[in-house]
Amino acid sequence: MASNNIVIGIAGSGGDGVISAGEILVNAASSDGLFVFMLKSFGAQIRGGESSVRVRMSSEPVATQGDKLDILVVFSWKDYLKFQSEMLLEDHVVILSDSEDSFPEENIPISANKLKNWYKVPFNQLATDAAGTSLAKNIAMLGVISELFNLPKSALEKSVKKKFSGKREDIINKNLSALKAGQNYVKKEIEKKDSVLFEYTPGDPRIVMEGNEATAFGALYAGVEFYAGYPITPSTEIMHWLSVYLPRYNGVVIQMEDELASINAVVGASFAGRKAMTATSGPGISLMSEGIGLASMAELPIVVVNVQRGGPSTGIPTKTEQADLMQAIWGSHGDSPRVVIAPSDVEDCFDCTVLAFYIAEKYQLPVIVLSDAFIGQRKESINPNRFRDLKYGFKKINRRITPTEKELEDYHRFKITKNGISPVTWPGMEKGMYQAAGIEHNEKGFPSSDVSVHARMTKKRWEKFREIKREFSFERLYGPDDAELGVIAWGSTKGAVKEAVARANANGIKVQAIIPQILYPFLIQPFHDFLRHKKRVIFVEMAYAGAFRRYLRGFIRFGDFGVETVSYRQTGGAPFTVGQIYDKIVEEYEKKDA
Amino acid sequence: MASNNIVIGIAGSGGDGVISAGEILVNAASSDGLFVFMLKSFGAQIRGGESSVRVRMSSEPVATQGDKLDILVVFSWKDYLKFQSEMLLEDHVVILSDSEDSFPEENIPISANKLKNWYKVPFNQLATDAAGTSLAKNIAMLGVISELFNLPKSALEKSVKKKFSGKREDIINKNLSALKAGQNYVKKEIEKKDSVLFEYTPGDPRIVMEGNEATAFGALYAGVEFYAGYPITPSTEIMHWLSVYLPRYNGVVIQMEDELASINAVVGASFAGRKAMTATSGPGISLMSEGIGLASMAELPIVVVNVQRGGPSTGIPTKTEQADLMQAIWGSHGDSPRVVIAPSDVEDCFDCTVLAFYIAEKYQLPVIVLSDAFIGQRKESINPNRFRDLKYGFKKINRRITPTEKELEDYHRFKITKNGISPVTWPGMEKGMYQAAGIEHNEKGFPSSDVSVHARMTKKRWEKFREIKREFSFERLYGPDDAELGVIAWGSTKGAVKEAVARANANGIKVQAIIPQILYPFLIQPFHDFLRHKKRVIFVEMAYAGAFRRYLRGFIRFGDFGVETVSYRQTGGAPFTVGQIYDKIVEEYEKKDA
Amino acid sequence: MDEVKYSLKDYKSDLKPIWCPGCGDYGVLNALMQALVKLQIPPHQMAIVSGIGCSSRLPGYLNTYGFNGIHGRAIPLATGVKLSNPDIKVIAVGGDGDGFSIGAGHIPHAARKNIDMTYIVMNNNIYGLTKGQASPTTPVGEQTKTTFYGNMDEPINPIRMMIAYKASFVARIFSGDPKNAIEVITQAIQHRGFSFVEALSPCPTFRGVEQFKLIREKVRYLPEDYQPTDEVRAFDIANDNDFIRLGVIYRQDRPIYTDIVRKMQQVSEKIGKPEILDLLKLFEP
Amino acid sequence: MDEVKYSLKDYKSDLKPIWCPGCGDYGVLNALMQALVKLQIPPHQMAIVSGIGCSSRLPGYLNTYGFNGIHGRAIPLATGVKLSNPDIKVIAVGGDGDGFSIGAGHIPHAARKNIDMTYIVMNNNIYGLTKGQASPTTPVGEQTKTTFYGNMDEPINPIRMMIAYKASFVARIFSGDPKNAIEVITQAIQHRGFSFVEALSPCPTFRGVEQFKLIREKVRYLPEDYQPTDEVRAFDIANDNDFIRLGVIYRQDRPIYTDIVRKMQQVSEKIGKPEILDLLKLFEP
Ligand SMILES: Cc1ncc(C[n+]2csc(CCOP(=O)(O)OP(=O)(O)O)c2C)c(N)n1
Ligand SMILES: Cc1ncc(C[n+]2csc(CCOP(=O)(O)OP(=O)(O)O)c2C)c(N)n1
Ligand code: SF4
Ligand code: SF4
Ligand SMILES: [Mg+2]
Ligand SMILES: [Mg+2]
Repeated sequence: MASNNIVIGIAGSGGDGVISAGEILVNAASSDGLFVFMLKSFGAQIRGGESSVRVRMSSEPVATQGDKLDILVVFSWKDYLKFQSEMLLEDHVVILSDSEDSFPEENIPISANKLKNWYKVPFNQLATDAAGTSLAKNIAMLGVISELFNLPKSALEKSVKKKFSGKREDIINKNLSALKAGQNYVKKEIEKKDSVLFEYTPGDPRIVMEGNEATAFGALYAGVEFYAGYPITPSTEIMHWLSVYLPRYNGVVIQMEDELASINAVVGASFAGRKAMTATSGPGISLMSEGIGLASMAELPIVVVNVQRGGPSTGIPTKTEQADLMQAIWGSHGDSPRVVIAPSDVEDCFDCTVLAFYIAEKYQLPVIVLSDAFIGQRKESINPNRFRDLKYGFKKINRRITPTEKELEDYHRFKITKNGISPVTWPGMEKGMYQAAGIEHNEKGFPSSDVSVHARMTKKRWEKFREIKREFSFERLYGPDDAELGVIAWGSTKGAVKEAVARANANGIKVQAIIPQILYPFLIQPFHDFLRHKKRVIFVEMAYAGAFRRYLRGFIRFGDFGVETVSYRQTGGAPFTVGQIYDKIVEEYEKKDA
Repeated sequence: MASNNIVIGIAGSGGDGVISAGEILVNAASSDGLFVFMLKSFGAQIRGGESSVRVRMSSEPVATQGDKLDILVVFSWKDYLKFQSEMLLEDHVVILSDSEDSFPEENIPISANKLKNWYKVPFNQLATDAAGTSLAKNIAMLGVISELFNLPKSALEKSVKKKFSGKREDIINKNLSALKAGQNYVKKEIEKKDSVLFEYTPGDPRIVMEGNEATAFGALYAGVEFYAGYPITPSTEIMHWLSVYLPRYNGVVIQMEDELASINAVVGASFAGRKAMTATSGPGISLMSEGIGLASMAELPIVVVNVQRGGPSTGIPTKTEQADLMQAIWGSHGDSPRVVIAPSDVEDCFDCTVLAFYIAEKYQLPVIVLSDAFIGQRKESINPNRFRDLKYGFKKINRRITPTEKELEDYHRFKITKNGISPVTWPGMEKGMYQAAGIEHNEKGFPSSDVSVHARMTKKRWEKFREIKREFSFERLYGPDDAELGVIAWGSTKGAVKEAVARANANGIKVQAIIPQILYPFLIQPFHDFLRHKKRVIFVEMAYAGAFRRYLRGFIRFGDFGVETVSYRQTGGAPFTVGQIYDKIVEEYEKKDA
Repeated sequence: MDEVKYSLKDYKSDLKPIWCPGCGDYGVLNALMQALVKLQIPPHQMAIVSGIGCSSRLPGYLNTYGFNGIHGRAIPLATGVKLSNPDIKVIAVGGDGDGFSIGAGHIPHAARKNIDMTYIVMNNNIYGLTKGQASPTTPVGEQTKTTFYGNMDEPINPIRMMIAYKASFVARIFSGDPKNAIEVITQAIQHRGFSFVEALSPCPTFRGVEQFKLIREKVRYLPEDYQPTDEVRAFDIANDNDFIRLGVIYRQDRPIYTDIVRKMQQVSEKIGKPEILDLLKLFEP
Repeated sequence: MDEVKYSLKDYKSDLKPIWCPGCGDYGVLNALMQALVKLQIPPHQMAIVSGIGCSSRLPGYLNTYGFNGIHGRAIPLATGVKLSNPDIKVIAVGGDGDGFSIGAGHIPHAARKNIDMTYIVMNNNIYGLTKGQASPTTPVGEQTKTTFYGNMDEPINPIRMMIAYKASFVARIFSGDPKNAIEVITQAIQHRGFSFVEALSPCPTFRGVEQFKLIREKVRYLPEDYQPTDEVRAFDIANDNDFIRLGVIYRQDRPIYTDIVRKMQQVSEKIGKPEILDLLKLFEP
């Protein structure tokens, strides 16, 4: 079977080099210009536990990891078992397993028809023979599959070299030998069955990024100057990355003692005039709720990234979920305005972070970027040129507005203006001294518990929303406008929704999806437009309680459009498959005449 | 003007004994069986600042503080000015001011027609002459007004005695003399104008409680055994009260270092089998969001009282607001079930706290009691017999269910059951050892990051909601069922809504209000019943962002009932007046044919 | 303690530790279990409470009541348990990050209140579970995932802090010295009051296998004549400049919180303990 | 400091303090303003940062940049300000509750990192703003709104804690001794690094007017020959058994955080500082 779209899964133990193999594969494919998507998955053990990787490569754009594997590589069946539910197999799957694995064959929980293309390969042996160490078995494996399935071969060689660059020459060579040995093994031992054969034409190289890297890079691009944070899975890569690169641009990265300290340091930095941010996840974001409210009240721009994970409480730190939406919007006590933006893929992590700084600085309020583990920790290949001409480009993200000389003569830091935005000073500016405060205050910044002051200042703080709603709209629609069936989703479910919608329309099932980027304030017009032809809408979210559904209904009177709504949701952990969404679309589509 | 319903306001400085006077008045009225409502208000200064009190007394039940004052007592006009917006005056108002106050008459910001009944009384002089100290001027003042307006006189004497009980005999006598002196002053100096005259028949004495006291008392009644907290206005009285009385019943009250510690200590105590609670406000509740999520995950009963105050951030600690609703429901990261209950007056603080323990223990989850400063810190007179026969009476609030001997043989702490409730053990029980955890876990309690375990356990934790929705309903309706205009409100706005609805119906404006007590899970049936005849509904809330409106719309498809909705809201600080709500009702009523 | 009712296997749970090979926490777990065998505390009379971290997984490996709470809050969680049931032996455990970074604000208060619990911090000078960031005890200069240019923060000295907090029992053990560790943990659990044990517990995965050796070289027992009752002397010897001292560095006997609470309850009861509804009298006008 | 450019009125804001008559915080405010006059720090080059409490109102009474933040977080807030602009003089102020109770977790970290700021805690042994509950420095036995049966918690010793934290400047003043207070605050602000000043600042409203007298009786200056450079000696003299010592109890010169950060930035820049978009190279496969 020839294919320009292939999904490869690899499972093994810590020492098997599963993740490295996946990365080399991704790099090779990307340097040949392919579209690549890579997901990692680990057990709870820090070292030596099971790990798996899934790589999808295609000559067409891909939006998901692919529902099922075309190729499965198993270093150890015992480890594979831990991932079985996450690694479903196509019927035509080709399986390669380590011939030295002693796992009893009769216990392999895979149906016979899927086992028909099963090769047992002596990965260890190949590595030891070629490289003198079984450590190279992952490379030998890459040799095997590249030969067997026609994966990018010369690019693979380049990627192996790059992987070991900085190492001794002979190490590089040994690994190259292992690669070769794998390829030769196929040529010699395996009578090529073209059950799966990858076909593609190389193109311009693409770059490879993880979502968290894209977020960190986006922050740097937007001119972040101060980062304070506390490590927490699955967000820490953002801090790791910035701690290397931000100091180069005179920025500061500080690891604080906890998230309370982080958010308050960020607010302090913003008070001092800096573009400031933090990133965290679940428990950390809960701890930050008070500090985020402080930024609302003191009208200081801050960017807070929440890379969502499985909850509640400590939950499942390494897995994904979308259950923090309402908390992002309403999570602090009091009427505390903040903007919430949700990236939907790796590129969008970059875009949303840049946008977050733009909005935070312009409107002087906290902006929450609601990412999740699924996008934060996966790799995607990206066209490097897309960064060259961006709407909220570097030059366009100005710092918050400062007062004129004249305004400084009788400076009112919290001056009530039409759009709620007032010019701001910071320490060091000769005029314009003022007191920032979390306590209610008047336009001057002096504390006040006067009821009418509270009313006026609250209104002022929320007026910004009106302006934001004027400034932004969005158009993230997939499928024909006149479809009567609609899908509304957000964040990382975009990929599966997009592919499912495409598949459905290809199959004559008319459906359209809409995926907002700015979630709060609620930009209603695009939804109203979207609903014009709809009769039935499916809400898709990766969370049990159905907060997204409630949220949408709180703002959109679906009844007025005569639209029936259906909630499709599941708890987090494993992201939706395209098939799940597709089936739901078909199910609801068929109801349309019922 | 004869009246059986009178509103008295008193304003002065710290040393003037304004609050004491109000309390004595309240006690006197209550011991004569009157219905009483008292609100205090202070400036930001801790000592010596301005303070005011407003006492409403009536021989009919009262639900609010009364919109305007029938009687205003001013010890110092300067202080009164600070409260002017909170102390509106009836046109027939009678004003008594200290004749020694040097405030320039022309600066008194009260329209001439209201100043027509203005007496300048030498309060100081009366006190010094009768009691030898100007400290008794507040008592002299009580003498004056009791004589002038026919307030409960012998009860007042009793209350003065009680106030100073424990003091030296001569102090009591001096104060009684001051009271007399005030009364004699009126007889001698004031030609009685019956512009306002209070008329009533004494009845059985009523007791006097503040909302926070009622909450604390409710907790004790429900069998609370452990309280950990951190002081914060306007909730601290709950802790003050319990720290005196809980130890008597072998309970523990501990002041922790912060709210993070408080909530975790409460969770620890619950793990140890105790009925445990904490109380806090705004900033404190934000800090507790992580810990509340832990209780959701570990399925441990806890009660958290949030006495809401003005926000966001530090906001206005001494004033009321209703802007924490969505945070109560969605404030922790992840899908974290908790029940939210809102008391609507002082008695209801008691009832809701008792109910909170009932639900928490039965369903093993956190219950948030969403009170606010307006109910927490006001005094109301209450029929003491109402506590004798209560639905969730003492005996009925069982502790959480424990496993049977048989279940202990292979104990699964988090056993999946039909209603999500599993029997629970605690340290000290010989069998039944288990690990509680904030991390996702299987039925045994062992950590698991398995996607299907997460799905099953999440479902289990939320199944409880289904059962709660089955167990509870509510019927808090005011006005005729067939009214086409409706009002939906919650919490402390009940009083004003209730009186406004009564007034409207009395004036031929048909309107019905509904006030839920359990806010989350959402008990939908009563609303559906309520909406049957409605054409238009007003949402009333004391918060700017309109969270309650969004919340209701998230659950109720008003469109399906053909119901128009209108949001009526204002920022916190001063509670709604009856007049405001009434006017809104009229306004919307008149639109009905538009 | 004549009869040995409980043996090691009674304290061991069905969970197999998932710590890395060579992790110091194995040694601490073993020492703790040995101490429990020595003390013969009935498993159901114990609550082992922790925060989040590799080390905080320890409660799961014991067959007692346990609570794997949230990051940094083991101490208040343990406080709630202890005050609710003074008969339960409460042991809080966790890492250097859990205790001294995010949890730092709780320790002084449990210590000064002398809440009767044992607190064992497995100090590996790193954040293990989150895969290698600097902790408050990471040495200056060290490169970690968050300190690319070398850690710049002066590490804390936990022992000195505890002495300043008036903790009534302050000790240090090394996971590589089981004999001493068992002995000290035993004493810590026996101590009435807040007892703190810093367990040097290497993390070969993120601090390298040398960490074990480096610690081994630097640890010393206390001088033979050392008396752990003088707080100033204790503060002095805890300086860590030349050696890292193992053993009980400071101890003091003073009233424990639960005893004081009990006394307070008795005083309070004497004032009067009416039927709850009779308290309504308090609200009579 | 020849030219006196800024006088008291330049540092005074338009807000009139609303502290109670006799509150110790007046004295601290005055001493601070006098110190600023001595140091002639331009008001716009200063940020006074606080938490919540009566004492935390202080920034509002000064005509500088100020931030009245949230309860317990003055130190991290101040850290953010300082690291963002090392030229700004940052002074954090607050109460004993704000600093030692809810804020306790932040102090060790600002201290060990030696973040260049001055932290003045107005210790009145009570929660003033919330109207009289026990604080971490309330004496044992005291009746407060939350300790009806008398406070049972051993108070902390802030000076000892700070020394254990490696704070590089640790001092104590008394609001009733302005001369010493001005001198010590001046030194604290001049100190490069984290300087801590405990200001004994009575609360007549909730601790009674005697508090002032009791403190007056117990305070003593340090011995004439006292050298504040030996941490063990400092820890010893901070015992508070007989006297409460006023003055600079400990000081040490060590690198400050912002200098280290600057150095790190320089090292980092040397590695390379390409145009931001050129960093895309990092992601090439
Ligand atoms: C509120 C919160 N912040 C951050 C985390 C992420 N986190 C989990 S464990 C840990 C630190 C672990 O270090 P340590 O306490 O020293 O334990 P070790 O793993 O080294 O034994 C962190 C930062 C969390 N779970 N919760
Ligand atoms: C998170 C949070 N918890 C509690 C409070 C309430 N609160 C305000 S000030 C204060 C303590 C004040 O004591 P202290 O810091 O000693 O200052 P003082 O008033 O005595 O000067 C408390 C508990 C708050 N504002 N925020
Ligand atoms: S990462 Fe370190 S601390 Fe964690 S289990 Fe492995 S060796 Fe132990
Ligand atoms: S309450 Fe105490 S600390 Fe607060 S202003 Fe008054 S005297 Fe000062
Ligand atoms: Mg550690
Ligand atoms: Mg104080």
